[in-house]
Amino acid sequence: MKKTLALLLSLTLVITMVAGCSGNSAATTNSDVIKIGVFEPLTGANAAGGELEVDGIKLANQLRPEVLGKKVELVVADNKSDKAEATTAAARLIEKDKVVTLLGSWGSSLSIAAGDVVKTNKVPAVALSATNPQVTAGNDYYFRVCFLDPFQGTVMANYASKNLNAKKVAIVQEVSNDYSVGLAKFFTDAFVKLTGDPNAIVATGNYNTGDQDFNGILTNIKAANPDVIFAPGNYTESALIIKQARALGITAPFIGGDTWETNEFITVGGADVEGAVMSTFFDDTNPLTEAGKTFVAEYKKAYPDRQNIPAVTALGYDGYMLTLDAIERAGSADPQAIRDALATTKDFEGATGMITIDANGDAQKNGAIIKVVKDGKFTYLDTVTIQ
Amino acid sequence: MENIQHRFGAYIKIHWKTIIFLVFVLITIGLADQFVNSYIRRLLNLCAIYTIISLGMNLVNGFTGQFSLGQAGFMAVGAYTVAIFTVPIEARATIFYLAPMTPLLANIQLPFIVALLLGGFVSAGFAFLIGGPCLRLRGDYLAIATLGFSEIIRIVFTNTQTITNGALGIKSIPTITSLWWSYGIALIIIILMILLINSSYGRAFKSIREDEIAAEAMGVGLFKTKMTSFMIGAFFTGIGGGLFAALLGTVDPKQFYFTLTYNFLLIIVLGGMGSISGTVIASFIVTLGQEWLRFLDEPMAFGLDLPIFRPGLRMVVFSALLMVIVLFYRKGIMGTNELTWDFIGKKIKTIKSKFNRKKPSAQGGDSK
Amino acid sequence: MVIGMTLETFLQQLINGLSIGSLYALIAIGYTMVYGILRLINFAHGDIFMMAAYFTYFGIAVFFLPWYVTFFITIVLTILLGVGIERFAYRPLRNAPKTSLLISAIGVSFLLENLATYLFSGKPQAFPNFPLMTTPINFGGLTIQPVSILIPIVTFFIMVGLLFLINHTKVGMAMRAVAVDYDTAKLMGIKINGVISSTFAIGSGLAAVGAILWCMKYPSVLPLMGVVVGLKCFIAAVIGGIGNVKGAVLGGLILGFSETLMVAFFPALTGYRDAVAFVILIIILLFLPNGILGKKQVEKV
Amino acid sequence: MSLLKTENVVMQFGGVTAVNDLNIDIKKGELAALIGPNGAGKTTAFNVITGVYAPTKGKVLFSPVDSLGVANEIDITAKKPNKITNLGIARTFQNIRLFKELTVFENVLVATHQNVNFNFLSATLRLPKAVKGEIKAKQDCELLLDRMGLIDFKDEKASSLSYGKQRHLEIARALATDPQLLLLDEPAAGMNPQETDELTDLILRLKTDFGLTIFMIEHHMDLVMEISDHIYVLDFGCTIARGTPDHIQNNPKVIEAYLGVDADVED
Repeated sequence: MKKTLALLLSLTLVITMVAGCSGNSAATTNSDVIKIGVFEPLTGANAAGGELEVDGIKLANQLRPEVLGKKVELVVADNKSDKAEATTAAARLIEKDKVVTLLGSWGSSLSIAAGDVVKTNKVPAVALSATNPQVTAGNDYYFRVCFLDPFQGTVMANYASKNLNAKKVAIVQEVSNDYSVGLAKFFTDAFVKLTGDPNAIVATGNYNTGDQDFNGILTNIKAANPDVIFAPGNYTESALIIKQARALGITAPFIGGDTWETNEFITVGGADVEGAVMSTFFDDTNPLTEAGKTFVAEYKKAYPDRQNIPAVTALGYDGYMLTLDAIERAGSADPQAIRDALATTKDFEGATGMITIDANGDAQKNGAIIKVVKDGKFTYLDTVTIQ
Repeated sequence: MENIQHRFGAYIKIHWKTIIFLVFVLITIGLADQFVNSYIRRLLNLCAIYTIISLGMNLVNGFTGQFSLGQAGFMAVGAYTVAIFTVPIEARATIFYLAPMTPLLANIQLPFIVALLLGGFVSAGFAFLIGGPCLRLRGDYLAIATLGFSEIIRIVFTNTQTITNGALGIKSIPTITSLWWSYGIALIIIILMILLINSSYGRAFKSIREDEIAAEAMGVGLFKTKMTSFMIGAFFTGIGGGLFAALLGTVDPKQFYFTLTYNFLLIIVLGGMGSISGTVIASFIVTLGQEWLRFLDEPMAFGLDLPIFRPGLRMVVFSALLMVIVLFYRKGIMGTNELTWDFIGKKIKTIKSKFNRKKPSAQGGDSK
Repeated sequence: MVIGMTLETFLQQLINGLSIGSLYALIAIGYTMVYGILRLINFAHGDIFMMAAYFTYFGIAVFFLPWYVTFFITIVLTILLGVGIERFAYRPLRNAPKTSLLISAIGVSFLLENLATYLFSGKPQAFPNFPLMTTPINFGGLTIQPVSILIPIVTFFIMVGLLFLINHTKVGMAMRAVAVDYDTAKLMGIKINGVISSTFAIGSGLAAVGAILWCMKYPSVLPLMGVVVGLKCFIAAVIGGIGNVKGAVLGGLILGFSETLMVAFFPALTGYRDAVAFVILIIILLFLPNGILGKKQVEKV
Repeated sequence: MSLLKTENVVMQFGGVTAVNDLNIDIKKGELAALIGPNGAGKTTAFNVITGVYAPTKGKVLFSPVDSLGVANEIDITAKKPNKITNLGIARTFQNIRLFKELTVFENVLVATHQNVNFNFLSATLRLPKAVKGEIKAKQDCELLLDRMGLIDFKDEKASSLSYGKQRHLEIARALATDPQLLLLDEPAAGMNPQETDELTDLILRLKTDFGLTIFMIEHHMDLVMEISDHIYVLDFGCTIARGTPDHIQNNPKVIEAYLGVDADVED
C-alpha cells in the first residue's frame, strides 16, 4: 500500500513537472508583445515588501497596458529573498522569457546580486526602493527611482538633531542586513557632523534577522539614556524592538527608515509604535505631482479597503511608468535603446516627484517625506529637502 | 588501452566506453559553452557546482557514515576566500565603503585558480579545527555540532566588517566560472573520488560506516580516518563554494544560511548515500527540478488560474519530495551501487528479458 | 568595551535572562524527552512550536475565540500534530538506520517551514495583545512585564509535574524503562508505541504552552520563528544532559542567562549573540560529553 | 614464555563488577580457553584486553615478538583498540560484526589498512608506492581467502554468506591483521555439529600452520576440552579455576558453577 502511495505521489510529481515544462516552453517570444520582467521577493524574509512593489507595478500596468502600439506583458519571478535565486530569476527572465527590461528588486542585496546578470546581458533594470549605493555603482544598466541611503541617513540625522533637538542618540541595527548597517553608518556620520560631538552615539545594539528577544540590548540602551533611538531595519524586528523598549520603560522616541512603512509594522507594533518617525519616498495625503494624484486615485479605486498607500507601491508605479516612457522615447523595444533612453531621463513626472536620472543611474531627489505613526496610520509630518 | 589496463591493472580497469563517454561529455560541454543561452548555462554551472559540493558531503555522510551538516559553512569559507582574494583591488574601496578592508588583505589579489585552491585548503583547515571536538561525538551530536559550526561561520562573517564586509557582502567578484571551469573541476573531483573510494583509504571509510567497533578492532584508527574523510569532504565543498562565488559574482552571509545544506542533503539522499554516480545524477535532477518546478509558484500555471499555484508551493513540493524519498525509497536512486558499465549491462539485460521488443539505450556512467 | 552598569541594569538583565531562559527550558523538555526514548534529534520540534503559535494566532485573531478556548484548542492541535508526525514520519523508520530517521526529522521540519510559508505567507502576523500580561509594572528602577514573571513560574510547575509523572506513574515508569533499554522493555510487554506517542504528546503539549507564552512576550508569528529557537533549545537540552528533564530546564536557564549577560557585559559583541549557544554547545561536548546532569552510557559490544 | 598477561584486572560498570581480579597468563603458541556461565564476564574480559573498555583497576601486558624474534613486554592497558591490533592481537565477535555491505574480499582487505605505508594522496593518485602496496595486500588476502576456503565467494557481499561462512570470514578478517594472538569469542556459537567439526579442524590448523597463539571463549565443552591446552573458568567475574582440561573437568567448583546451567554446556 505504501509503495503504491509513494508511486502515486511521485507520478503526480512527474506529471506536474512535465506539464510545467511544457507550460513554460509555451511561453514563446511574440512580436506584438513587449515583455517586462519583474523580479521580487514573493516568499521569504522580504515577501511583504516585494508584494507591495508588485501591487504598484500591476496598477501601473492596468493603467497603461500598451506602448508603441504593443501590449505590455509583465513576467513576475519570485527570488525567494535569496541571492542565488535572484540571479537565476533575473537570468531566466532575460534569457527564457526574453524580457526587454527588468523592474526590482525590493532589498538592495538582491538587486546587487542581479546586477552582474543585467550587465553581462546588456538588459537595463530599474530598482524601485533599493536605496543602497552599491546597486547602481559601477553598473551602467541599473537605474533607480528612489533616493539613496546616504541621503536618507542625513535626512534622519537632521530630523533628530533639528526637529527633536537630540544630543545623544542610540542606534539599534540589524547587523545581518546591509540596508540597516549602511543606513546606520550614514546616519552616524551625519549626526556626528551636525552635533560636532564625536560621542553623540551613546550606545549601539546589534541583532540578527529573525531575532525576537531584544531585551538585552535595550536594557543597555536604557542605561545609556539617549534622547532618540535610531533603529533602521526590517519592519518585523523593528516593531518588536519598539514594543520591548516600551515594556522596559524606555520613553525616547524611535526613528527609522523607509522599510518601516508596511502595515505589518503597525499590526505587530500596535499602540507601542505610535509616534515612531520614519523617512519615506511618498505621501499619499498630498502628492507632489499630478501623476501622484492620479496614482492615489487609481490606488484607492483598486484597493478600497486599504487605509494608507505604501511608498514602495508608488515607486513600483513610477518604475513601470518610467520604463514605458523610456521605451516610447527609444521608439523601440531594444534593450540597449531602452537603456540609453533611461540614462537620459529628464524631469519625468513620477508619482513620487520629478525624476531625473544622473550619471550614476540614480534618481536625483533632494526631498524626503517624514512620516509618523498616528492613530495606527502613517501620517505626513514634514518634507525635508537637502541640497 | 592495453598499457593503461596494465598500469592500473591491480586497480580499476578503464573501460574503452568510459573514454568515449568522457570525450562525449567534453564535446557536449564545448557545444553547450558555445550555443546555449546564459540562463541554461547558469543552471548547468549550478548542476556541476552542486555535484562537487554534494560529493564532498557524500564522502563524509554516505561513505564514512558520519552525519555532518556543515556544508553551508564550508561552502561559505570557500566562497569568501575566492571573493576576498579575487576582487579587483581598485574596486575594493567602493565595496568596503562602511569600513575599509584590513590592510593585511587590502592589496593581495590572487589568480582565480590559486584562490580557488586556497579556498579548498582553508575550508579543510576549518574542518580540522572543528573535527577535533566534533568527530569524537556520537553520530547525531556531530550533526548538531557541525550545523552549529556553519551557523557560527555565518555569524562571524556577518560581524567581521573589515575582512568580509559584513552584511553588505562582497560584490563584483570576477565571474570567471564557466562551463569549462565547473565541469572540468567536477570531472576531476569525480575521478579523484572514484580513485579514493577504491583505494585502501576508501575501504577504511566504508568499514567505519559499516561498523565502527569492528573497524577499530581491525586496526583502523577511527579518529584519524574520520578526520581524513571530513577534511577531504570540506576541501571539495570549499572548491565548490569558490566556484559558486565566481558564478554569482557576489557573496553575503545570508546566502549560507544552514537550510542551504538541506539542498545537498536531498541530493545525496535521492542519489543514494554512498554512491558517486547517484550523487551526480541527483545533483542534476534536484537543481534542474527546482528550476523546473518554478511554474508551481506562478498563478497562471497551465493557463487556467488555480488558487493553489502561488509563491511557496514549489518549496512545499520540494520538501515533500525529500520526505517521500526517505520514507519509501530510503536507498535512493542508486543505493550504494555505482553506475558502472556492467551495472548498466545487467539492467539492460533485465529490461530486455522483460520486453524484448523495446530497445533501451544506455547512457551515462563513471569510469570504474 | 564594557559599560559600567548600575545594579538596576544588572538586575533587569538577570530578569531578561530568567524569562527567556525559562522559555528555552520549556521547549528543551520536548527535545530531551523524545531523545531520551528514541535517541532522535526531533528537528521538527521547533516547527511544531511555530505551528502552535499560528494555531493560537488563528484562534484569537481570526476566529475570535475566547483566549481559554483558543489555548485549549492550540494545545490539542499541537499534540495531534506532534503525535501525527511521529506516527507517519518516524514510526515507519524505527528499524531503519539512524541516519534515515534523522533525515526524516529534517525533512518534516523543512516541510512544515515551507508549508507555513506557503499557507500563511512569509509576512509576520501580529499576535493578539494580552494587556494583563504585557503592561509593564515598576519595581523601583525595574520595569517588568507580568508575563516575564509568569513564564518561570509556569516552567517550574510543569517541571515538577513532569518529574512526578515520570517517577511516580505507570506511564512514567514505562517511559523510563523504554529509555533504558528499548528491546527489553518491549519483551516486558510494554506497549512501545503507546509510550512513544505519549512522549511526543507531552513534548508537543509543552511546545504549545511555550509558544503561547513566547508570543505573549514576543508578539509576532513567522514561519521561520521555530528554527533558531529550536536549535537553541536542543542545545539547551544537550548542555543539561539530554534525556534528563531537570537537565533540560537547567540547560535552558544557563543558555538564557549566558546570552543576556554576554549582551550585558560585552555590548560590542551583541552581533555574536546567536553564536553563543553553539560555542557553549561545543565547549560542553568537549568537556562534559554527556551534559551536566547526563549519565555516561557505554556501548554494548 | 608468556605472550599475554593480565594482572588483577577489575572492570566495573557503575556499581556492577563484571570482571573481578582477573589474572590470566597465556604462553606463546598455546591454545587457551575462557569458559563460564552466561554473564560471567567473559566477553567483558575480551573487551578489556582488546581495549574496548579501560579496566577500572589492573594491568594488561602483551609481549609480541618483533622482526628480530625478540619479545619485549608492552603495557597495553587502556590503549586504543586499533593500537592493540597493530601490536598483534586480533579478535572476532560473539555476535558477528562483519562489514555487511562490503564484499568478502573488501572485508579482509580492510584489515590490511593498518599497515599501509602511503598517505591518501598517493593512494588516490595511484603513485607507484601505493600501487605496490595495494597489489601486495590483494595478493596476500587472496591467498588467505584461498586457505580459508572463501576464495569462491570473493566478490559476494558479506551479508549474503551462510552463517558458518560468515564466522569463517570473521576469522579470516582477523588473520589478515597478521596477529600473534587471536581472540575468538564463541566461534562455534549457533553452528551445527558438522560445521563445528570443520571449525575445530580450522582452529587446530591455525595453531599449527600459522603458529598462532589462540585464546577463545566457548560454550561447546567437548570442543573446548578437545583442543585447548589451558582453560580459565570465570563465574560472576571471578576466576574460579584454571588448568588443563582434565583438571578442570574434575574441579568441584566448576561443576557447581555449571549446575543448573547445563543448557549452556549442551548448546
